Amino acid sequence: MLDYITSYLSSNTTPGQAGNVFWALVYIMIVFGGISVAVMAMNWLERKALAHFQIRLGPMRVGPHGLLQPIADAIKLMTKEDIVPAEADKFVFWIAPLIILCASFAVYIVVPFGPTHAITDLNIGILFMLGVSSLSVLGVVMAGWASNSHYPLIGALRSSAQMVSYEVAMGLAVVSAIVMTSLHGLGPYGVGVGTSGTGTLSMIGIVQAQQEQHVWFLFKFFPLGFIAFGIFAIAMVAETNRAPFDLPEAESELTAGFHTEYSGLRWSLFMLGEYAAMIAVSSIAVTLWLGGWYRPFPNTLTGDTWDLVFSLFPGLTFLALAAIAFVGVRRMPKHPYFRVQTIGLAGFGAVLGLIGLILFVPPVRDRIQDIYWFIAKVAGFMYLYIWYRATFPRYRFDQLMKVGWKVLLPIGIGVLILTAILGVVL
Amino acid sequence: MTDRTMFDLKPTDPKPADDKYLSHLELGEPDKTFLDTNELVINMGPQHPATHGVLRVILKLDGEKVLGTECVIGYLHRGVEKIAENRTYTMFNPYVDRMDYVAAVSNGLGYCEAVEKLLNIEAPPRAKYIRVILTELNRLASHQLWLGTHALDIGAMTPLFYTFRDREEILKIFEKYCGARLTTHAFRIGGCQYETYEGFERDVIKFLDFVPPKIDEYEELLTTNRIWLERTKNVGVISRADAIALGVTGPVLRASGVKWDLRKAQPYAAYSDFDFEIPIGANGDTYDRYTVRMEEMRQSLRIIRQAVEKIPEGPIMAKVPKVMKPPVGEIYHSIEAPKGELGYFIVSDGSTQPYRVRIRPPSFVNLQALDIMVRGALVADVIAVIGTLDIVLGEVDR
Amino acid sequence: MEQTIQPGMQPVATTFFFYLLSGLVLLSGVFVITRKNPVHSALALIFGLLAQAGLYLMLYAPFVAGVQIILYAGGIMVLFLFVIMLVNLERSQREEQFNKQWVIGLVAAVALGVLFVVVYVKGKALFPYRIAQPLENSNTQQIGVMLYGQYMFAFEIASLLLLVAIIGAVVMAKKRI
Amino acid sequence: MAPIGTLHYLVVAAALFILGLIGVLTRRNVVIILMSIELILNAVNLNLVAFSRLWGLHGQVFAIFVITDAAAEAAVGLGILIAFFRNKETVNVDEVDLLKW
Repeated sequence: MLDYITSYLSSNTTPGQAGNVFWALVYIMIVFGGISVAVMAMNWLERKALAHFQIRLGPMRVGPHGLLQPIADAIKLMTKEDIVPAEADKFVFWIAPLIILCASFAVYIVVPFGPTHAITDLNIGILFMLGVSSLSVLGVVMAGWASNSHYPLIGALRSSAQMVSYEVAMGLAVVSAIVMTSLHGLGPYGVGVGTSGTGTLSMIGIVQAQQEQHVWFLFKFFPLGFIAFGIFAIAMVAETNRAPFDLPEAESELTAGFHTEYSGLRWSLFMLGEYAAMIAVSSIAVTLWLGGWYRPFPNTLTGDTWDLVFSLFPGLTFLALAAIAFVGVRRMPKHPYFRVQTIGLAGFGAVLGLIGLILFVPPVRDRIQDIYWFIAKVAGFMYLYIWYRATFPRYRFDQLMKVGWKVLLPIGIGVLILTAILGVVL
Repeated sequence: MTDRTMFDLKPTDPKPADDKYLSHLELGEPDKTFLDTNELVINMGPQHPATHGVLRVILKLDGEKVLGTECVIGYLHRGVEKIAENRTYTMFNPYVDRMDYVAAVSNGLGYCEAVEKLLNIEAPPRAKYIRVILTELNRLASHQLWLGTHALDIGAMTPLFYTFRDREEILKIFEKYCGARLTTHAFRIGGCQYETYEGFERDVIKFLDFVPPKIDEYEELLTTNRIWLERTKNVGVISRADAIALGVTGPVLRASGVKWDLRKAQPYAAYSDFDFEIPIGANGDTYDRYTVRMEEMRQSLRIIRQAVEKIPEGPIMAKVPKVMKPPVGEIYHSIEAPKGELGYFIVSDGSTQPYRVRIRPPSFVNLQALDIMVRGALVADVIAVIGTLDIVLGEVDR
Repeated sequence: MEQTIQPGMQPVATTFFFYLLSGLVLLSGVFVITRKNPVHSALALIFGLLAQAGLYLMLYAPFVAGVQIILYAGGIMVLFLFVIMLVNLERSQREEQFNKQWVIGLVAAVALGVLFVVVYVKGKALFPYRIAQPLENSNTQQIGVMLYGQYMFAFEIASLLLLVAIIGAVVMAKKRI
Repeated sequence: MAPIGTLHYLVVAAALFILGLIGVLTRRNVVIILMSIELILNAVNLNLVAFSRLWGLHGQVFAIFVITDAAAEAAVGLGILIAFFRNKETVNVDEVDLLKW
């Protein structure tokens, strides 16, 4: 048994591929726990960042700088009364949030945080991701229908139309990236069929293809890769129902859209699903166009020195966060009332600093590299989501459809055709 | 979900007698639609985040398309006009502040001037100038609040906080001047009760220098934003003729291209002394109303600056009898409130209390235009149009 | 073929998952045809189709499984919407759900079932317990090569079929074109 | 328990096919009949994929074609359904008793 556990450590594949159930379960727990924590952190960060965009302070009361706010919210939501409308279809009403949650969490099975840091590497990776993430629309429609109320129904119908339409543009953008994987420098995933020129759908394979072609697909066939990425970046915002495409839950029109009738824990499941889906689609974008887990310039800035420099980033990031926390401690009012908060913030900073120091230890440093760069890239997208939300007004429904079908779709087809032509010609 | 609810109405069905609201709806034969399924009748409000208070709009929808609307008002009715009949002229003055609570100063100005006209007295010039300054500041505050909520309705969250930040400066001046921020009760019949405080001019000038960059900031966020343009251009269009026919006033009328502003047309207070433009729009759509109001903010600043520079010295209160007993008669006096023409029709029977007060609130009249503006538009446009009409339910319901 | 590359995913607890998934498939099939509320039928259908995607994965056909998920998510979505739009639930709850020939239908179906069983029992030799293990790692690539090689013509015909279906659906559904 | 072979899958497919058949023959609601047809097509797919384990990938390719076909069929079927619903306000098959309207 112990052998079974330790034998995986020396392998260089994902636990799913190695067929190691124990490590696969461990990875699943780590990833799902990590995502849950990330959603909570995102919750706090969004409220703080949005507040600062809007010259407010955001949560300040629960814990130093509101750090404990997500936990307080979670407790509040869990203890809140769970109202089921009398005329609702109880079973469908009950199961809808679960479907959304499952759909958005199942996607992480194939997200590659590193060459071996994924639960598994499916041969149909990206197809699986798109398919499973699109299942969440079912939950939305079911929630809207089961509430047996007008606003949720309109929200659900809007949402389904929106998600189905933007999936098309999204799919085209993804296909143009997949076409790029097939072009040259075939890795282990490209060969083996006897015919060269087949690409890969595997998430790990896509990242490796970028490594072998020495370019992020964002910059490949400039500006084609860039346009495809742009289409995806727009479509993914629409796909996750975030501003400026947040029509299904357009607050000012439909009160809260499909989850108007939900409350308490079930409502929090919707939120959990939404944020998890945001992180998931950002992971797709990072994997397909931004070189996945690779650090910037893995091919030009080579050598031990550069490796060392880049491997210091994770630790430095945490030290910087710790420094910010300590600046916050300095700026805390010197008043007995704030003593607990000051100590708490100092402790938090100390923990961050400690993590930062641990990340400098060479074995940890080398193992954490991939994950760090992946998460850093995803975090950039998360910031963009908040930025959009603070900046843009909301589209109207017909305009949204117009953008999806009349702008993104033709451009997507054009980019796909041009990519294929360039791939053959070059 | 195609179940019949009490609001579902098919065009061929006999109208249910018990539904007194829908029976007014004269929608005619709706267009035959894609599926010819039942129309959806939904109830927007009175507890809805975007109806600016307690407006209830019954929407008859074909999918997302609006076939007709019916406004149901009165949820905030406090009987202001009836109260007036049991109060003396002075006692009624604070009540008018509670109508358009975001532009309380304008309400007070209109009422005071109306009663002054009835009593045949005139406020001294200094009082008139103070009135102009405060009213224009109030117009600015009202427009800022409108902009924030309107943008929020359309989905842009951020301008709300910017406008509230800057509106705060105005409210501070009000607070310093008369002690209240919202329901100011700033003016009295015959002038002003309070002399300006020490440093009033300085505060106002400081504000005048402070706010133009802020207005540019709002415009930066919205005016050229593509989504904002798409959401507001050609939305809620009301033609010049329709606007005049419906009695729409204020920025809504001016955006349709009618150069009608009571400050120029029949100058009251000290407005004839100042030099300012009346911005007008061309298409009468939501975007024009937006630009008109933005420009009005700048013009207000211009007026305030002139007023502060030219403010005369002198008394602030005319000679007013202790017990006001206006001669028998009636008077109609209207001013250009931020939202449009605010008129007071007062009938006096010679006693200390008015025999009848009728108020013509701009929001109430402008709200009539909602149906014309949103027919055939989408649900989201209803929100945008309610926002752009800049209604205050306290004033609609009185 | 390429045994040198990677061993491929080894399924675990095959028997358990087979019975679980096929049980789900059949149970949801029963729900689809017996539920009074069509929304519940559609819901059951989704679960059945997803479980079937699981069965495809067990049969080393990941690409078909992926296509199943991605297409049916959208397809059933549409069914859902149609149910919501077209079916008056209150009325349909009161209505008779089965038509008058249900006895005949049942008999015919059971007869067919018996036929299947007979064929399977008699023709056991046709279906050996052999498990040829196609390379799961490059399944997608192989299918791609086949689709664009050997089955090129069929592929083009299929795309034409879809085009015809789109036009046909629009022509029939839209009143004024 | 015997190892899971092709026959097991075939039995599941047969059962699914029969369920679909019963649905098509006995239900009145067109939407549910369409769903039953989906069940039948899926039974066929399961057969094809199961066989592809024995005789190469052709079965899987064919399964993909069947899925395409199912999509086309659903689109046209629902189109007819809408045209029908518009005239009769019902989706029950046994009320389709006119050849023209």
